[in-house]
Amino acid sequence: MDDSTLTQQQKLKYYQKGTFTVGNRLVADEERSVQASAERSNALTSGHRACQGCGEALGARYAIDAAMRATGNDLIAVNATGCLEVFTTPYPETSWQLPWLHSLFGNAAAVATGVAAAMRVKGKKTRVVAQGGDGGTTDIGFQCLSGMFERNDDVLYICYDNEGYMNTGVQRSSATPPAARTATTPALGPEPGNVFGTGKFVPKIAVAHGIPYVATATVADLRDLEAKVIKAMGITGARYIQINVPCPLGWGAPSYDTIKLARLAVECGLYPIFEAEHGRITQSRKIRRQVPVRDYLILQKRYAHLFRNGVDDPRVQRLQAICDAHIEEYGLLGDDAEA
Amino acid sequence: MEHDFAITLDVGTSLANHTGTWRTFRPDYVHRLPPCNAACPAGEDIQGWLSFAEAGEYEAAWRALTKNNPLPAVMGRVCYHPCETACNRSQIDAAVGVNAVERFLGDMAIAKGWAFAPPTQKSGKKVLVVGAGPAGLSAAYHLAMLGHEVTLREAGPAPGGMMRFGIPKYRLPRDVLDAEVARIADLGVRIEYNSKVSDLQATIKEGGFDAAFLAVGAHIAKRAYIPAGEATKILDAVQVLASMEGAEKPLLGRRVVVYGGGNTALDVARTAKRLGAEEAIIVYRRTREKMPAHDFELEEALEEGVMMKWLSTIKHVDAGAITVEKMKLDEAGFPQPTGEFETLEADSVVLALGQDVDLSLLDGVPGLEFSDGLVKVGPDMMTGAKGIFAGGDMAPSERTVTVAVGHGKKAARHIDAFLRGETYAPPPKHELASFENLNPWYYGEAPQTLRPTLEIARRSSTFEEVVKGLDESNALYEARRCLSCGNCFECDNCYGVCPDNAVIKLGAGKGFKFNYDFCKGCGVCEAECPCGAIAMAPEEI
Amino acid sequence: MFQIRIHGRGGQGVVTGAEMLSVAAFMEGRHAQAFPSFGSERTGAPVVAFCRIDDKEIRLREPIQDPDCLILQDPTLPRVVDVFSGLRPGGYLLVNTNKTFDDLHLRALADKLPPGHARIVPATELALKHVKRPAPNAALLGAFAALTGLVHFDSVKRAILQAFPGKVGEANSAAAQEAYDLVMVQERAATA
Amino acid sequence: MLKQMEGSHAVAEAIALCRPEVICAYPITPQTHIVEGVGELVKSGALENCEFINVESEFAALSVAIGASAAGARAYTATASQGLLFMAEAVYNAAGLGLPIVMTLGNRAIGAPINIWNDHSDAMSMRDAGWMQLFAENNQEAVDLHIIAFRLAEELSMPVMVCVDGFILTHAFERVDIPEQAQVDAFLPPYDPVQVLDPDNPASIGAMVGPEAFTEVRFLAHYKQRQALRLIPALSDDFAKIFGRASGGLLRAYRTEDAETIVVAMGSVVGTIKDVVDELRDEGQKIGVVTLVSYRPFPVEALRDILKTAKHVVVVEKSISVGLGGPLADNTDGVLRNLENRPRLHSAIAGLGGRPITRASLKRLFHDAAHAPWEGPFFLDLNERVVGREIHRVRKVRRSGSTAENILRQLALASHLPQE
Repeated sequence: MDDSTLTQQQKLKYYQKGTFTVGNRLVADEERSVQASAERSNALTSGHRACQGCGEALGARYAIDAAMRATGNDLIAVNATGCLEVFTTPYPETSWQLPWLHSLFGNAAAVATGVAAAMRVKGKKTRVVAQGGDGGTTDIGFQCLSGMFERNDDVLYICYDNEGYMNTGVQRSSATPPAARTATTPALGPEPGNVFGTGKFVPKIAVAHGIPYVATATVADLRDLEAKVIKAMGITGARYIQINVPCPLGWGAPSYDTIKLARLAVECGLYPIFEAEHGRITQSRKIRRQVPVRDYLILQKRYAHLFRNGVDDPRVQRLQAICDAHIEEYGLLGDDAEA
Repeated sequence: MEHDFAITLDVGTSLANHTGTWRTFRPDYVHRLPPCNAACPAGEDIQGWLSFAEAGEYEAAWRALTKNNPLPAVMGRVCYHPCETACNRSQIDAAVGVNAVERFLGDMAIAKGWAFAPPTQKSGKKVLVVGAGPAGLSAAYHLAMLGHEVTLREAGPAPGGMMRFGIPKYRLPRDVLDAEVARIADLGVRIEYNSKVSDLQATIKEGGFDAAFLAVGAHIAKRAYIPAGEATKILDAVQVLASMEGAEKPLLGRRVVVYGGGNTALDVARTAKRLGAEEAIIVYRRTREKMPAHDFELEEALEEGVMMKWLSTIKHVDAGAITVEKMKLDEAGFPQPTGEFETLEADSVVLALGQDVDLSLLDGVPGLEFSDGLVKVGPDMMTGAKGIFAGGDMAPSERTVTVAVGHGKKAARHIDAFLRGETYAPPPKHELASFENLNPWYYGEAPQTLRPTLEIARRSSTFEEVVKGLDESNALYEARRCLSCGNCFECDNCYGVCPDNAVIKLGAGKGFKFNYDFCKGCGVCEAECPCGAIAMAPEEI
Repeated sequence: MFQIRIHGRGGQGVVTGAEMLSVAAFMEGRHAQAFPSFGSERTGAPVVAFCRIDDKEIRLREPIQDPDCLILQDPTLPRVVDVFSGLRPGGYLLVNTNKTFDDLHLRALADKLPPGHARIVPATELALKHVKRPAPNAALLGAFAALTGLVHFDSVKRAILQAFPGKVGEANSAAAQEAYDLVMVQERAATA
Repeated sequence: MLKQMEGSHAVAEAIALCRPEVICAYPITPQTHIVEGVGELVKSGALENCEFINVESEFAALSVAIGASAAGARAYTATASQGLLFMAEAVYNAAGLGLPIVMTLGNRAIGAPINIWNDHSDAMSMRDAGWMQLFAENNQEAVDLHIIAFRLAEELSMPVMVCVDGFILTHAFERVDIPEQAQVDAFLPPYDPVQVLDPDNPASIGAMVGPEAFTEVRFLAHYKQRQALRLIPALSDDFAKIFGRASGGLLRAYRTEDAETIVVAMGSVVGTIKDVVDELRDEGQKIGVVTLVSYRPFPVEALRDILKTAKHVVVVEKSISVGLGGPLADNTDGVLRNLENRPRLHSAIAGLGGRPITRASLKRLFHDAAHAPWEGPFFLDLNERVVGREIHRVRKVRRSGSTAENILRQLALASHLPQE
């Protein structure tokens, strides 16, 4: 077999080992993930003070490194107040290796708009990423976010969704899932944990703005995440990516389970992964090995009250119903072109 | 750049903050023993050579393979591949087709004429190897590679031993065997055929050998006493299979009964079908589950029309018919007679009840010990006689080609040490890489490529090879199904998933190392390592 | 310093009138200050605007409490607002109406002023005629120039044209001209 | 070029002359005409190289300006009243980050009760935010202060708030000398940031600072404003050289040389006070007034130099620190504190929520300061009858309802009933 056949062979769908891993020594450099590269920018470098196994630290490096590659490192990041900001930039040390600005909790989207405007007026090609946690995005920063969307400002906003206010000690946010215990939704009373029927899913609200690009992603699927960030950086206008980033502290899970939890959240259907362009959902990432939501919940102390005395609380089934609804709504089962 | 005090910070300055001090558990890169390697009687580093194969580096793969086994093309056909039985992948979809890839590599080596690189230095020692079966060939090869002068003496007219005289052609074409033997000969091993060693001590003395490895095989068929009438035709399996190599094919008749439950019984039954028998019935006293033959071979035999008579013993053989007694298994699983009898038509009965060793060459050798007709050997394969080693079917073991090849290698290493006045100490074995050590998420669903098999119609009439080899795309696919259990395959997962960038990528082929200055010991790398090549251990405080 | 207070309703161009008047004065090299009665100006609500004219810098920021001239853009306002508050005894009164001071029951008030200091002008009618909109402010400014002589009509015209470039300005200017002429006729009649 | 124009439009033209690069607009009365004016200039192409962004709130307005400024653009926005409060967090942030943003504050009262008219409550609410705060006496000064503000902000890398009295100035048509572009260019060089978000020279701006360095950061901010005390007069001189007129400075004294009574005030009310001073001088009273242009930094020494010889200092201010009194009076008290022969301080709260400050009331006030001094804050033109009744009513009835509504009801009744 000559070389050309070999290359073609290697380009076959990759269901051999390495398919879902970060790297793959068997494919050409340009087909490898950003994170597999020894030359990745490490935009968020070592020495930061995130907890062990921090999903947000991981998600941020994944996303920003990908954006750095997509822009040839011509990138500025704006950060909302939150864990990410606190653990990366306590005086006198910063972990960021790109120009980075933190202003306030609720204004990252607007600050990024300002940076983008400055770049435009100065005729620079420098691109802007705004980033924040779910609190800074779906709650306090929502107005600025919506304004940025509506004006179609040239900003990619990345929300690292760890489903609560972890920086302040694990309080409920509008992204906290039903039944989850937080410091402000304790596992007490007739409806323990976060109340069913509350909260909001900002990616869909972003879609409703009709902006050029909206996606959800997960730290459990690096390649999908990177592809989305790189795609987003190829688009001008307002873009939104929400990345599910488990928080070992807030979720009450061992530090080593971070990626596993993110994976289970997707595989049970609780966290739908999809893409939308100009107001329409265009693609969803299919569930690969479906699991009942129970498998996901039972690993986390924030759901421990659902499994007391060896009996499953009926709320487990309510959560399963949410998963089932997601599966139907987003078409999460079936063949995935990428799988 | 000058900055505003405190509000603005120079990039990357957190590198001064060594978060490694937070760590209570420490990750380390480890090697675990892949179950395939652990299971391989020939001691092949299967995962090692697969890793070359999956990169398309076939020659490198073949060379890695032949470090332990000089007969990949043979092995790729006749090995019962315990590696595949052990393969962790079988818990995801199906075991990696190691055997098929091995055969692919062996065939490619023959086609491309790849040769072994002879050793640059000679030891000046001479070793006698007796028997050109798999154990002898293997030992000769390894000894030659270690620089020793090897003389291989074979009683028969051609090399291969039971590979030639026991395994049918449809399983092992003879040109393949010949090619691999020739390659060993090309290393400078002198092979003498039709040269039976009948007095070992004399031969050693005459030849000035410093050591000897005996692997004469087990060619004497075991007999069972079966009352037989006149004109009954009772043959033994060794005889039948060996005669297939000659010009005169054995005459078995239209209805053949084979007695026994091993692979040889199947070989005989399938051979009988190819020779034109209308019926080939295997009579076995126990059940399919208890049958020592490999299930896949039974399947192939059944496909070809071989019939099975389970839980039956032959009580009497007459002309044209046999009487069998039905058995039933007792609580311990042993067959017990029931007193029910049945008559089967049979033109011939072939006994496939096992073989014994011809130990006559050892007469007079002091210090030897025997047991059940076999030579006892130590863990170093040495017999009770100093400098005389033995292996293969003549030593106590499972009698397979692969085990024999393993014996040859093992003996060669000990002989080599012995010749240097040393003791060979095998490197310590790593902990087994169990399925629990893996993170199977990272392996895509990819069922085993079934090797193309000859259509049934053609099989029953010809001795064409039943199982075909893989083409390159199949072989590559199959190689890439390997999970690399227990050994890093540079998937970059640890490098990617570390929230603290505490994994240093050393470059292609060099793997990774941990940067303990920053590693907080979260354990994500270990959890997400697909192949179990990272272990967490408590930090010493 | 001469102080003018204009009363009207939201939508009648009260504030613009004061501003145009200040511009007219400015054009003559004088200092002028115009400002509204600071409120959320809704259509129909009573609105007041102010204008001060002086030959030196105007520093005073208080609302005009003792105007030298009162311009009433809407004669119905006295029923709801004390529009005449603080009008100086020697001051001027200009009322936009087709009626008479008697009709409006303002005769007594008009008579308190020096002769010729109170005039009526049908500014809305003129605006409808020329501008096709009931915006009496420009016409009233024309009448103001004629009544007080404080600014030249030419300056008023220029100020109008500056505020409303093009046809609208021309139309307003024509309305102002006609109002000016109407009042000048009365002035001449009075002095004759 | 002399123009008769609305104050807001004059400010808009001044802003345009300063060549801002990013302008954030969110409407709030009475600042709307300013951003509308600038918006027109951008949309028409008269102001080039400028991004005009219609944001969704004041909080976003200043946040966008923060981003733009940090990225090296000259950024401007304007607000008033509730708008300033809504952006309060960003106000502190811009100062903390040392971003030289210039913002116009069309001074307006803060609700509740909601009130769109002028006073200085809004500016006072942010006096400690770290911004420099300059108050315009008239629209000419409003124009000039904006030009000075950009230079001041950028030289010190510190934001500046230019306070322009809502309606009284923003909506007043008056004579303004709009400078030539060449003059402004000569005075105001292009923005050269002391730190900037730059991929070629990356840094992290806005780090978290703990107890180990926060005091120093705050000291340095204070130190910068202390530097501004010297820089502001220097810029005023520089301005005079280029533009041919004096403007800005820390403060201005009017007829204070031999004054026994000196009034201290800020913003447009000073014009009225000057007229009153002239009248009283004509009547023989030794009175003068100090216009405070720079409220932050507070020119303690310069003010003390003027006030030290007075017998009475009357502070007239349009704000109330509820529970204390007038903040400007309180600050002025600090100025006088260590004088050997300290003048008596009289505090007057006037013009809240747009109540007109009349010459008549001021004359009475200044007279009373010398002849019938009072303690604490005096509320000019307070309707004592109304408050008396309301206090009485609240005492009597537990569920007394809204004070504001009750007062309005009283006033409405009063206007329909014959005077007592």
